[in-house]
Parts: sequence; structure tokens; C-alpha cells
Amino acid sequence: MDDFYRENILDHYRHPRHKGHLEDPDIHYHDVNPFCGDEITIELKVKDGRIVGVAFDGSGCAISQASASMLTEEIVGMTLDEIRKLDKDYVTELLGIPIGPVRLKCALLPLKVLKAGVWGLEEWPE
Amino acid sequence: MDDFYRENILDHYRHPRHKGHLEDPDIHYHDVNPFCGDEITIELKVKDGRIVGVAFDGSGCAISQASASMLTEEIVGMTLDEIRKLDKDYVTELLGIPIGPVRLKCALLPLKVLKAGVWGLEEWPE
Amino acid sequence: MISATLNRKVTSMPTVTNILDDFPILHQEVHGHPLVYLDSTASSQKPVQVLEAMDHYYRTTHANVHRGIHTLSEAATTAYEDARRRVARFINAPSTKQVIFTRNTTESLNLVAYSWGRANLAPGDEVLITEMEHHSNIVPWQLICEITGATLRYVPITPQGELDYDALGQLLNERTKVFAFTAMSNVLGTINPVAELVAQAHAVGAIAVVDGAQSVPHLSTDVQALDADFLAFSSHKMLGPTGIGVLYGKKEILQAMPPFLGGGDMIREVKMSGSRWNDLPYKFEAGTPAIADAIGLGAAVDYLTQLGLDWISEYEHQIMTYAWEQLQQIEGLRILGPGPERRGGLLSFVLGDIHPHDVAAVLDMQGIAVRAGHHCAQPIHDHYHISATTRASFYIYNTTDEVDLLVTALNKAKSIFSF
Amino acid sequence: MISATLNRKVTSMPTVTNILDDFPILHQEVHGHPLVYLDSTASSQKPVQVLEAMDHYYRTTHANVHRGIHTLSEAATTAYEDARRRVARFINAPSTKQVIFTRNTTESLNLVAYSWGRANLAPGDEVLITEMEHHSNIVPWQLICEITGATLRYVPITPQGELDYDALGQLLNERTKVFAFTAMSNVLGTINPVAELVAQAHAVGAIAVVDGAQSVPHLSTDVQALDADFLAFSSHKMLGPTGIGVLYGKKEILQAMPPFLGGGDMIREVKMSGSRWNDLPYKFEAGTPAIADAIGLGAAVDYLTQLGLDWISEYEHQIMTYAWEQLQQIEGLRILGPGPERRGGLLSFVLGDIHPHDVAAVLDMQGIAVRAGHHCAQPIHDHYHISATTRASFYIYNTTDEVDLLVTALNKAKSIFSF
Ligand SMILES: Cc1ncc(COP(=O)(O)O)c(C=O)c1O
Ligand SMILES: Cc1ncc(COP(=O)(O)O)c(C=O)c1O
Repeated sequence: MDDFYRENILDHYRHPRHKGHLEDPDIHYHDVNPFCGDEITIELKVKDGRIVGVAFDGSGCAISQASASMLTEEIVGMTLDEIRKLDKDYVTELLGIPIGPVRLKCALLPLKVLKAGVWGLEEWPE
Repeated sequence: MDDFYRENILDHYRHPRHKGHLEDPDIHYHDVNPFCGDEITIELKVKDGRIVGVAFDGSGCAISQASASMLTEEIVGMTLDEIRKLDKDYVTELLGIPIGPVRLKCALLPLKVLKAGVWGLEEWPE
Repeated sequence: MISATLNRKVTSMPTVTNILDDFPILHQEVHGHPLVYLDSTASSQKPVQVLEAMDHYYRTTHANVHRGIHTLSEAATTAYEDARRRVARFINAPSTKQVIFTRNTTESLNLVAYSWGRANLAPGDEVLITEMEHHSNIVPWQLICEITGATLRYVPITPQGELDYDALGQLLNERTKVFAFTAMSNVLGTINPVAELVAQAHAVGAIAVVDGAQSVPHLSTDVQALDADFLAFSSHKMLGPTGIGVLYGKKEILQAMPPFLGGGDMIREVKMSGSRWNDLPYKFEAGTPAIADAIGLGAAVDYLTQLGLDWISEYEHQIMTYAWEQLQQIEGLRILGPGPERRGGLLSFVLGDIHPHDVAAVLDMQGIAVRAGHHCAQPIHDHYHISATTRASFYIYNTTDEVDLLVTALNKAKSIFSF
Repeated sequence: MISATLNRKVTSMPTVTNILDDFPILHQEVHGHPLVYLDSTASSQKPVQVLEAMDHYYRTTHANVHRGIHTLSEAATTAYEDARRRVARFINAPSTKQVIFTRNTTESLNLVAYSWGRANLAPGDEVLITEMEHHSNIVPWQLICEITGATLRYVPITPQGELDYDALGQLLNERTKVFAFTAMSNVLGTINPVAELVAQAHAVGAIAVVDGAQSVPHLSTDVQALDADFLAFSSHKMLGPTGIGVLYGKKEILQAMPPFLGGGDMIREVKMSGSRWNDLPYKFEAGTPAIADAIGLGAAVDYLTQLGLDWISEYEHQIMTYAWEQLQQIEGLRILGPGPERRGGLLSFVLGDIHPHDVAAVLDMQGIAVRAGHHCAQPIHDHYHISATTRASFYIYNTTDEVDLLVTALNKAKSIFSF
């Protein structure tokens, strides 16, 4: 159990980074996980093809919210091309825990919303 | 094998009784077995609530055609009320062989057509 | 760990220990703990009797049904139709012709909505459902209302999670053509008064469609006493296999309905210029059916009948009541829906502001399987302004000892997430 | 009685004796004779590997899929989705998202007709099918043409039982919106040139719907090479269980289609005012799926892949060719359809004026299971002005020795009915 809810996941869940909203975001995208109703909104500021600002909002379980918080810490400074290449493994490595196929959707929802917002990619990252 | 195609079934199949058509029948009814395409037409003359004349036509296997032929031999003289009461067992006894549920439809088609023609009963006899 | 410690009021029953012998899946460990399966509302486990019936069928009897006259095909047809007979008897259907095999409750309800709905609904007509429906009894009606121009209305629920009968009285009117409702809510546990609701529908000339997905596995069902026009349920929730469900319907209504799916078996005659339909129930069973699954359902019905539905509902009621009392004592835990006297064997709850996914994950780490989410009933959750709940549900193989394990595990979840 | 006596041209294969060990149902007597099962076109038998995969699932893993986050539900979801992956690989689908689980070929074709058809057909449009279709690829189009006002046209067949390509050239025109045809006829045995037919459909802007019920079990299938827009097939004809079938579709087309059945799992969001749909393939899988059956199909696909579809079709071809030669020698026996080079492993025939039911019944008395009737393809029979045929069909577990038994039994039927 303590394996699954590692301290760093609980920490991001309790103290989410970049939670809130941007003024005048360049990109704003929202989606839900149809299997459970978790919701994530991501807002971005983009300059010269690079992410220069980020905020997220949402509701859901520790995994989806911690995943969103961790992701926002990583992506500032990335180019949009780099965002396109982020995949499933990137997220599970961030979280650092083994994760089954249903729960995986919770973990991937923030990345899905991010890629849909930036690139219009509506599919679950693979 | 010889049990199933008893001589009397083959005899009715080879030499069907009352095969053909009536002039001016009082009742004329036709139906098919949806499971195999066998067809039976039955024509009747009725007087004072009694069957006084019968003919059948049709195409199908030995069982459906022998069943029709045997049935026509039995029903002349019966009242319409008696027709209503004829059931599955009546037919299987006429044929005198054990018969599975799919093949049973072949055997029952003539009685089904008869009861539909006389009484509007569209269901398989039970 | 698992034993039957209840004082049961009913006589003549198998002990639960004996029942457990029939469910091999329950004898395993999950994350180092004995499995406690509290998710039968989503799908029940299957006794070996059901598995053996299907396996035996495939090993000795299988062939396509209805059209073959060789020995295996005759035997397969007999076994398939015999399963239909058992199911008909189980719900006291007047005739086997009124028992249509589908994939699940969802397909059964879609069949009614598409076939009956397309033939009978028009702009100005109203379809009435309730706020406590499963998506399977909402979305088909949304779709058919869009196609036909009929209007969809919802009976609201009270804060206690019961139907609002005052509102129902007003919503049910001469424009209502169909009233579709669940016999038991899969979230609130609420048992609705089916016979009364059917009578109210009939009083305004509407037909009554009953979603029996949760009631048929747990409560004795008599379609004639209920006077339901349609009843839909799923095998996989009542000890039977996946892939098979049932639609019961009144004969005159079924006969008047146009077919739904077209293909083999449902026709009487196919000409290039058009087709004529087969008799009931085949008119609504297009293509090769789920033969083995129907046979498995027949075996499940036998198993349930042997236990007796009265015993089953009483047994579940006792476990659920015990669980209700124990869970009430956990601080911050709130159970949705009515008190024990008006509900079936399930409890959905929220635990403080811990997300139900996290509750379920922590429980799973302790071997306890519960469901978390919206349980395919978003409107109920919207009603309570929550996005998800955790649900524990009970069936014949559960015990009060397992409830105690649940309580311990919930307290553990609280301690992990307390902050 | 059963042994493999063929000179096979292909290398590296299991002997048929080994294959037979995997099919317990075939080791029985019928009416005192060893069973000879020649009815796989109607439904195939299942190897123990398939039965064990399903049994193992129910005894260790079962729970409802997709929505549960406890261990069993995660494991059941993994197993179910893994079956989808195997099926996708088997037909070389570009993505698992394009593999939709249905009950059978019939439901798959209805899904296309209802969902794609309602959105894309209008009066003036034409739907083109062929005279050699199974009812499952006729009736759905009759129904949807009635609903939408489109016109249904049929490609005629030649006396040899092939499509009339001249007529096809004229019937396929800019009004044609969909061309739906079987890859292999279940009566004539004719193997149609699928890739060419698809290309012809595309040339006039029509989509191509392929009924693969008879081809996928017997011939190697590559949906990308065929460029088919849709492909439908059934598990129970390809060593898998009943109750599960497949619809493959091109992604852009599936994405643009409205949903078919509404309910759980196929939604993204349900509000009382309306709903939004889930992603592929779930948009088209409403309600609890046939989980165990999908897993059984996955095991069947593994079994077929291990044998190799090239070996399978070559093996069947040799038995069928032998049977074709032997049956031709029976006086009064007439085989429908093309010669061995253009057909799959089945032979439909008439024997003098003995009704096919009677032929089949006499064969059954000698332990031989064949099918008799219109095989759910009345238009073909109308075309030949016959009401029924007898059909013997072959699969991986049949042998040429069985063909010899068939010939003997047919001669016996002649002697009983000679008059
Ligand atoms: C060519 C063809 N299409 C469709 C079907 C229908 O298959 P199912 O009954 O599995 O839906 C069959 C099976 O008989 C068939 O042979
Ligand atoms: C009340 C209710 N209706 C309908 C359904 C749908 O059942 P199925 O998924 O078997 O179609 C369920 C199952 O979750 C249910 O609980």
C-alpha cells in the first residue's frame, strides 16, 4: 500500500503545483475520464514554440491530480514538439509506481488533455 | 435408421393421400417453416362445423409431407372444435417415431397450417 | 476468515461455507490478503455448476441451433431452448416465447427503445424515466427521443434517494407513452415499488419498462404479478456468464413490434424484394445466439432457485444492515440513499473528501474489492453534487466477517489520507 | 477411423491426429457410429485451449471491466483488451481501436447498416449487395433502406455460382453509397476477389462492407491489404465460443458514425440534457461486454495462428478437392457453385429429388453431421429454383477418411429413397 501511495504522490496531491488559472492563456483545454468522471483543465502560455507558463485545475483522485501536478513541473521550457513525443511511459516514470490498465487512465488524463490542447490529439497516450 | 424412416412414413411420402387441390375450398391456408423453407398448403371443405373434404399441397422432406398426408387421412369427419384440440403429441403418435426439436417443426408444419387456417392460431402446436 | 456467523431467520438453507465451496475464484489472495469480493453489483462471480454446464456443452453437444437436423444440432437446440424455459419459469413468464435472449440489460433496453420506440413515439409524446437510472436506461431513450422527436422527462429523487412521488404524479400524464424505471438503484440501493409504478403507468395508458438488472438477481420476480410490459436483466449479475441477457415482454406488444436486428433465424422468408419475420421469440434473435452462455444462465437460474430468492434477499439484507450500522460509525463517512429497510444489498458512500478511487485503491491493497466511480449513473451523482462514490455490494457468498474487514480497511484509508 | 492420410504440400505442421486430441467433442459416437462432424460452416467445434482459457478466466479473474480499479477488475480489463489486441493482429488492423466486439457477424452488419446507414443514406442513394449473401447481409440493408428511402440492388450470380462481373460493372455507379458482399459464400463456397471488389467500390466513391463470416476462419486476412472499410466475422465459426463477434472498421469512418446502442461504457459523459460519446472502440460497445467470450476468441486466434492460416486453407482445399471428386461420381448428385480451384472448404449439393432434410437425417443415422436447408441464403436457392440443399463442410479436424464415409452414407440414402 505504501508502495502505491508513495510520499511524493501524496505530497503532490496535498500540495499541487501550478494549480489555478492563467490570465489570458494561449491554450486552454478540458476533458474528463469517461470511465470515472475525473476532470482536468490545462492552460498554457506559449512563446516561440516553447511553453513558458502553465496552470491546471481539476478534480479527481490522488493519481490524476498528482500526475497533473508533476507534469506541470516538467513541461515548462519544453518545445511543443517535445510535448508531442511524451508518452505513457513518461508519465508512469514520473509517478514511479506500477499501475493497472484502468487506473492508468487516471494517470494519463493530464497528458491526454495536454496533448489535445496543444496538438488536437484526442487519443489516449500510448 | 430404418427406425426413423419406417415403411409407413416412406409410403405416405411416396404416395401422399389427398394431395392436390379442392374446387371452391371453404378454407385455404399456406405457410412455410422459417427454419428450412418447407411449404404446406391446406384446403378444406366444411359443413355444419365438420370437415367434409381436404386436400394438401406442398414441398418438403419426407417427414413434413408424410405428416401432412397422415393428417389429411385423420381429420375428415372431425369437428372444428376437435381440430382445435389437436396437439404436438397427436402428430408424433401419428408418425410413430422419436423426433428432435428441429425436425419436430417439419412434423408439425401441417398441423400448424391446419390450425391457422381453421382458427387463426399462428403458433406452433405444443 | 470466511464463515457464516449470522442468525438467520429463514429455515432450510445451505450454509454459506458450502456456498463458498462452489466459487473457486473467491479462494485466492490479493496483495497478500484473502480476497473479499464486494463488487457483485457490477458483476457477480459464478459457481462451478455454471462453469461446468458450459464446459460440458462445448465438450459434448455444441453445434449451431434451430437449423440443423443432425444429432448435435438437435441436442444443442434442446439445451438452448431448455435454458429459455428455466428463465421463463424463474420470472414466471406465461410463455417461453416472451423470453428473448440478448447480450445484456443494455441491449434489452435498446431493443425496446429502438423497436417499440420507433413504431410508437412521435413529437408531442413523452418518455418518462427517473433520475436514478443507470446510463443503460437513459441513453437509449435520449437516442430514440432524438430520432422520433418525443420528449424525455425525469422523475426527480428526494434527498433520501427515493423517487419523488408527488412529482411523479404530475409527470405521468396522458402524453406519457412509456415509463421506464429501475426496480433497484445500483447506486442508492433503493428498491422501487414496481407493481405500483407499473399500475400508475397503465393508468395513463403508458407502457412500463422495468430495468431488472439489480432486482432479478436478488429479489423474487414474478412478471405477471408485477404486470410489467417489459423486464430487462443481465446474466452476469446473477451468477451466470457474461454475454447473455434477457428481455421479457408482453406477447401482444412483442408481436406488434417491428424487428430490431435483421439476419439469420429472425426471418420466416427472405425474398430479394423483402422479408417476413419469424415467430416470437426468434423475431428478435438475429444470427447465431450466445448458445453456451444461455445454457450457463440456465444453470445459474437453477442455482438461485435451489437457494431460494427469499433466502437470498433475507441473507443479503442481514449483511447489508450490519454493514450499514458499522459504516455509520466511521466518522466522515456518508451513505447515500435510504435506510436498510428500503434498500437492497449494497451501500454507496463518500468518505470525507478522499476520492473514491483512492478509497478503492487502499481497500484493494488490503484484498478488498469495491467499486469506485459514477457507477454508470452520472445523473444521481450530479444530483448530490459529487463526482463519484465508493460502493460495497453483497451477494450470497459474502459474510459479516467481511464487513468487519471492510471497516478496518476504511479506517486505514482515513489514516493515509488524513491531512 | 480418423487419421491424416493426405500428402500435404505444406511443411511444418501439426498432424491432424494431434489436432483431434484438442477437440474432445469429436471423440463420441452418434447412433452407434463415430461422429463425423461436417458442419463447421454453421459453427465450428472448440479446442480445449479455448475452453480452458474461459474456464481459467472465470475461476481466477472475473470482474466487470473498464470501471473497476480493484485487482480483479484490472486483470479482467487487461485480459479483455489483450484479446482485442490478438484479434487486431490476426486481421492486421492498424489499431485495436478499430476492433469492436459484437455478438456475431449479424450484429456487426446491423451496426454498420443502422449507424452508418442512418447517417449516410437518403432517397436516391443505392445500396448494392449480391444474390449470394447470407440473410445477415441482406435483411439489415432491407431494413435500413426502408427507413432511409435508399434503394437496394443485387448483383446477380452466374450459373457457375460466381458474381456476374458485367452486371456488377453496371450496378456499381455514382449513386452507390455502399457495396456489401461476402468474401466467401456459405452455400456456393465461392471465394470472391475481395481486394478487387473493394477497389471497384472505392472507384465510384462507395464504401465496401465485407462479410468475413466464412473467410476469416479459413483464409489469411489482412484488412489493410484488402482496404476494406468494414469487415464482420463471428467467433463461433473460427474455433471460438458463441456470443462474440467482431466488427473491424476504418478509423475515420467509425469516428464519424453516430453511436448504435446506448448505455454504460459507450459514453464519455451523461447529462440529463444529453450525452457525449466515448472514444473508439468503446463508443460501440454498450453495456457489460461478453468478457469471457472475448478471451475465448483470443485463445482461438492463437490456436489458428499457431497452425497458420496458409496451412489451414491448403489443408481444407485438399480435403474439399478430394470430396468434390468423390461426390461427382455419385449418380444424380449435383454440386452447386464453382470448381475446387475457386471455392473454400464446403460443398452444397442436391441428391436426385431426395429432400435435403432426408439426406441429412439418413447421414445422421450413420454418425455424419451435415446441414440441410436454405442455410440462411434463400435468394441463392431461389436463383437455382430449389428450396434447400445439403451441405458438407470441412475444417482443420476433418480428414479424407471422413469423406469416404460420407460417400458411403450418401449411397445408402439413395437406396432408401430410390423409388
Ligand atoms: C456468409 C455468412 N454471413 C453471415 C453469417 C451469420 O453469422 P452469425 O450467425 O454468426 O451472425 C454466416 C453464418 O451462417 C455466414 O455464413
Ligand atoms: C440498474 C442497472 N441497469 C442496467 C445495468 C447495465 O447492465 P449491463 O451492463 O449488463 O447491460 C446495470 C449494471 O451495471 C445496472 O446496475
